[in-house]
Amino acid sequence: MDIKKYTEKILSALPKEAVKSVQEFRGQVSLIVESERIIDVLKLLRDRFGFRYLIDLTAVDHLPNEPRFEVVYHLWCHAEKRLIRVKTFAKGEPPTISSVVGLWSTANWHERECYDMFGIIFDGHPDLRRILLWEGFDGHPLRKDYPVEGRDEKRNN
Amino acid sequence: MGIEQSGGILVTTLEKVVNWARKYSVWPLTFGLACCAIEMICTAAARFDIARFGMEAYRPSPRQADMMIVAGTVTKKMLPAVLRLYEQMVDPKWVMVMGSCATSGGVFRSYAVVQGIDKYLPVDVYVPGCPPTPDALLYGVTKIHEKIMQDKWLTKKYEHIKFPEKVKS
Amino acid sequence: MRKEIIKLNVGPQHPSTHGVLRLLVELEGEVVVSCDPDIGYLHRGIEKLMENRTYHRSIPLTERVDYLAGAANSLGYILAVERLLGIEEIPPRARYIRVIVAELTRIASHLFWLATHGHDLGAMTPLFYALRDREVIMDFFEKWAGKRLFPNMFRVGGVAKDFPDGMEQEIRKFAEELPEKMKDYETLLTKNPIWINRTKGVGVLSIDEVLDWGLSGPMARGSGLDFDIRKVDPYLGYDEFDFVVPLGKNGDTYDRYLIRLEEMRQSCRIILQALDRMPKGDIMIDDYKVAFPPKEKVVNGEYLIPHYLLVVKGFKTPKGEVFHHTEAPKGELAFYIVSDGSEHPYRVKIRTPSFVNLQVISKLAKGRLLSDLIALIGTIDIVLADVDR
Amino acid sequence: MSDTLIFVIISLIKSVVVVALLLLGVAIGVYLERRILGFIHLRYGPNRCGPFGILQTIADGIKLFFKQDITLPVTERTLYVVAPIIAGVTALFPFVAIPFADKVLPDAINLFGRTIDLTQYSMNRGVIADLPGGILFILAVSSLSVYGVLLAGWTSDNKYSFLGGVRVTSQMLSYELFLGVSIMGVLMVTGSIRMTEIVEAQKHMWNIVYQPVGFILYMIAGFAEACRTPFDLIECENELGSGFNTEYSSMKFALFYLAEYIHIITISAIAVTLFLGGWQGPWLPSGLWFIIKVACLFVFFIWVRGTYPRVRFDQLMSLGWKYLFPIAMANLIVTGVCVLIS
Repeated sequence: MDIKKYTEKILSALPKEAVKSVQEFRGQVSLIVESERIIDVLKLLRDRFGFRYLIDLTAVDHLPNEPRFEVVYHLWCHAEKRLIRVKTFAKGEPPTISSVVGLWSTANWHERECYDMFGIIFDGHPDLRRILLWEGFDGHPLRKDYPVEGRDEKRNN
Repeated sequence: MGIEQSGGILVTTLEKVVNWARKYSVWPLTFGLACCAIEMICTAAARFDIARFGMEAYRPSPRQADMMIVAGTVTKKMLPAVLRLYEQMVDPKWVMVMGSCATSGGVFRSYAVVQGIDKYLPVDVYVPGCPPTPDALLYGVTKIHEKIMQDKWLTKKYEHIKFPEKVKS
Repeated sequence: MRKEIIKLNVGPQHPSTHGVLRLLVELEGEVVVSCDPDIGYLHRGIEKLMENRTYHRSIPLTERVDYLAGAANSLGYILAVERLLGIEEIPPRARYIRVIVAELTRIASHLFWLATHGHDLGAMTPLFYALRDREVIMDFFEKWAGKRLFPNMFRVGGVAKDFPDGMEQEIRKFAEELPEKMKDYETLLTKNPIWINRTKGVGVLSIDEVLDWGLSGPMARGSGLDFDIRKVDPYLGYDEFDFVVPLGKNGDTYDRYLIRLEEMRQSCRIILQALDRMPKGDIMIDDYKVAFPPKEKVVNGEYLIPHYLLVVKGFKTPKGEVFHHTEAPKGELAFYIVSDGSEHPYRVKIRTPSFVNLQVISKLAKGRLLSDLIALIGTIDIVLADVDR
Repeated sequence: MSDTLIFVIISLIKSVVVVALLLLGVAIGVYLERRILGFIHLRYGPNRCGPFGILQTIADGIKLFFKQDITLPVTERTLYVVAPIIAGVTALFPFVAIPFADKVLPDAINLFGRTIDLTQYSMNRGVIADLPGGILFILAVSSLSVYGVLLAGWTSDNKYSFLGGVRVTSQMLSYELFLGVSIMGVLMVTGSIRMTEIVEAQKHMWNIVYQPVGFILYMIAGFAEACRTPFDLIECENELGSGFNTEYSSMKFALFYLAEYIHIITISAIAVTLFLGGWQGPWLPSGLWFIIKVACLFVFFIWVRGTYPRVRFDQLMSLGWKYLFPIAMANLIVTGVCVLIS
């Protein structure tokens, strides 16, 4: 089954209003999903289509645009050997989105990293604190408005 | 006015003997930070064999170590631990900086990396490279040996330091 | 009797945390009640640095992510960039060189894992034997690239340099001899009753747990999950090679140990096959908008200007986003690159295997002894730069 | 001048000689260990310091002597300082009763016109004190050394040291017992607990022939008693950092280091005395035979260190109590039956 047909099959099963659009680039499909429905979509993909392996969870900062933070999930289906990318936006200030730790335990550290690096709040995360940087670090370094060399360069060095 | 006894043959001989002993018994701290630690382990392994210099006794406890090889990137999160380890070591102690990250931050000029550990620690020998080869590390070891042999810890004179004649109240 | 819990701080400087991992362990006697890893002591901000560099200038940074398998990391990155650019085909010789180097890196990484894992459990000698064999690979890299750990020779569209004369024979000799030399480890460890006691039944994972925790690499295959990206999503033409993906049954430390040993043998097979099929010829595509022209031709203005532009400005990529995963020695290594059409990547996410695999330790260590915790750190096969990036 | 004073002087001289030999033995032993481990690991080992690196241990010793000696502000300061001394001194005790040579002095000497019979108290023999209950004395004092380690672990105010101390206590307690049982067979065969008599009883045949199981059991227990690989759980650097001696530096650490190696020599010496015929041997002088045999066992300790991984703590305990102790008891019963029948 080629990628287009497979995507259509998935789309037909997903709730219509949940999926905003579908992108395809270099043979990889991205589903852009409403942030309120992200848990439903991921659960459906996991339970019905066998995307049981959450490869990666990350975020992208589109600074001038609004909503600013895009959260990206990469899922892998072991049975079909297929990759799918699900994207959504974290809205609000601070940006908030529901946590998927209930679906995959592996999301725990991924979400903590996203919180650490972007300041995205994952609603329902059991233990949301900084993971790579220390408590008390000023700012979220992977945001586009954070300088590479750090804000407190003079003070810290 | 300081220690100004020039010391006889006894003192200088003792100094030489102790320096000789220290030279051949530099026990490094088991302490690796990043990529350079791998090359440090390779130096300890069969081919380069740092044991020839009596240095295979890597001590896990800083109390018993003589030399700290800062092998790898020091991040700002790790810096307090590094400093603490240095303070826990007992005198006499030496610090060898291995690799460009620890020397100057190297390629990682970012918000998380300390741009050179020499801002915080008194460094004896720098070994450049990213990572330095084991040969380079061994060369650094011989430089440490030279430094130890020239260490006038017993006969050092402090005449050049001028103390005030009278401290005014 | 009053029970008291000891809070033990393992690391960040500890001989067996493989670097600067810190584990906050709560002990009841010798039994681990809870184990909370504290990572980030080697967080160097590589992802942020890459956003401000051209695509080519990021290659050395990616090699320093997993410093035990540097070439495997830059390979993953290069493949992701090539996918972003839409380069489908590179010259076959370059492809085989990439395969050989990737597999040599896998062997080197596994040998180092064997060395440290054995040393963690108190066996000193495997450390020296394994590093002896690893030195041969380091020699190959030094001869080829001038650098031992990080060859830094993969470029977009090929490799920067061909193997020097005679090196193919040397690699063949090494790949033929390594399975023989590995018998030393078998006699020292595989059948050693103490080793079996220390590793069997320690850190058992079922397939469901593997999927739940998102594990990959030998951690997943140890539990019997048939997941090797070289097989399920082939890249670099791995589907043309004949090799077996070893799978475990019990999902414990001993199975993972056997799997990594077997993977080294399989890597030797792949290397031999690649050497057999390797043709002579180009090692770089001739699209000088993205690929470096050959060094000896750069004196000529026709090649000098694209070379200059590539070095100084880099190349532009189409707008879009790609995700490419490869089978690194420690598991699934994935690069997710978002491009806004400029010379710099807009966002690079490195999905490193150690980061994901490490978080299962708090689950595995619970209720085990302190000594088992050390064995678990070894069996997960982490590299702290890989965890923290 | 009474005979007693002469005896005291002779004993003192012997003690000084034994201690000097032991310290020399430790120096050579450490050097040997590093070289032999190097040989096992396909590398050189120390070879820069003096010819073939022979002066390596001396350099280490001088360096440790001239290193800063810190005393941490711990709660039990006295015990913290005393612990290494206990460890270092008690390690020497068992050698009081171990016969290291046949006759080192004539039967009688003529001093100030008086003939003194040196066969009294075995003064002419190569043993500091030929105690009637020699082996019991050795068993008693060798278990004292655990106090040094235990106190060090407890008073260091360091959790790693503490865990090391806890481990050493339980390890010693369980293996002390079974060490005692494993040598009981020898005592049955010999019919004596005086060390010199045990050695002399092996004139024609070594005890290892009658007690092979006992010897193996004794060696396993010995490895545990000396805290060597595969039972070096108290200071295994991969788990506990440096173990009980984490907070000790300079000479305090050197004393622990010394005690560890004297322990190995003691364990080897007891094994030689009980099972391998002590100083008995043809052609060469008896003292030399003793040293050769001890050295061989010492090398065996190093060889095992280069070969085996480390056992886990619970496995160590279950190995001792569930397997080795019953075997030792069975060995004891079988020996008893054999002795009764013959």
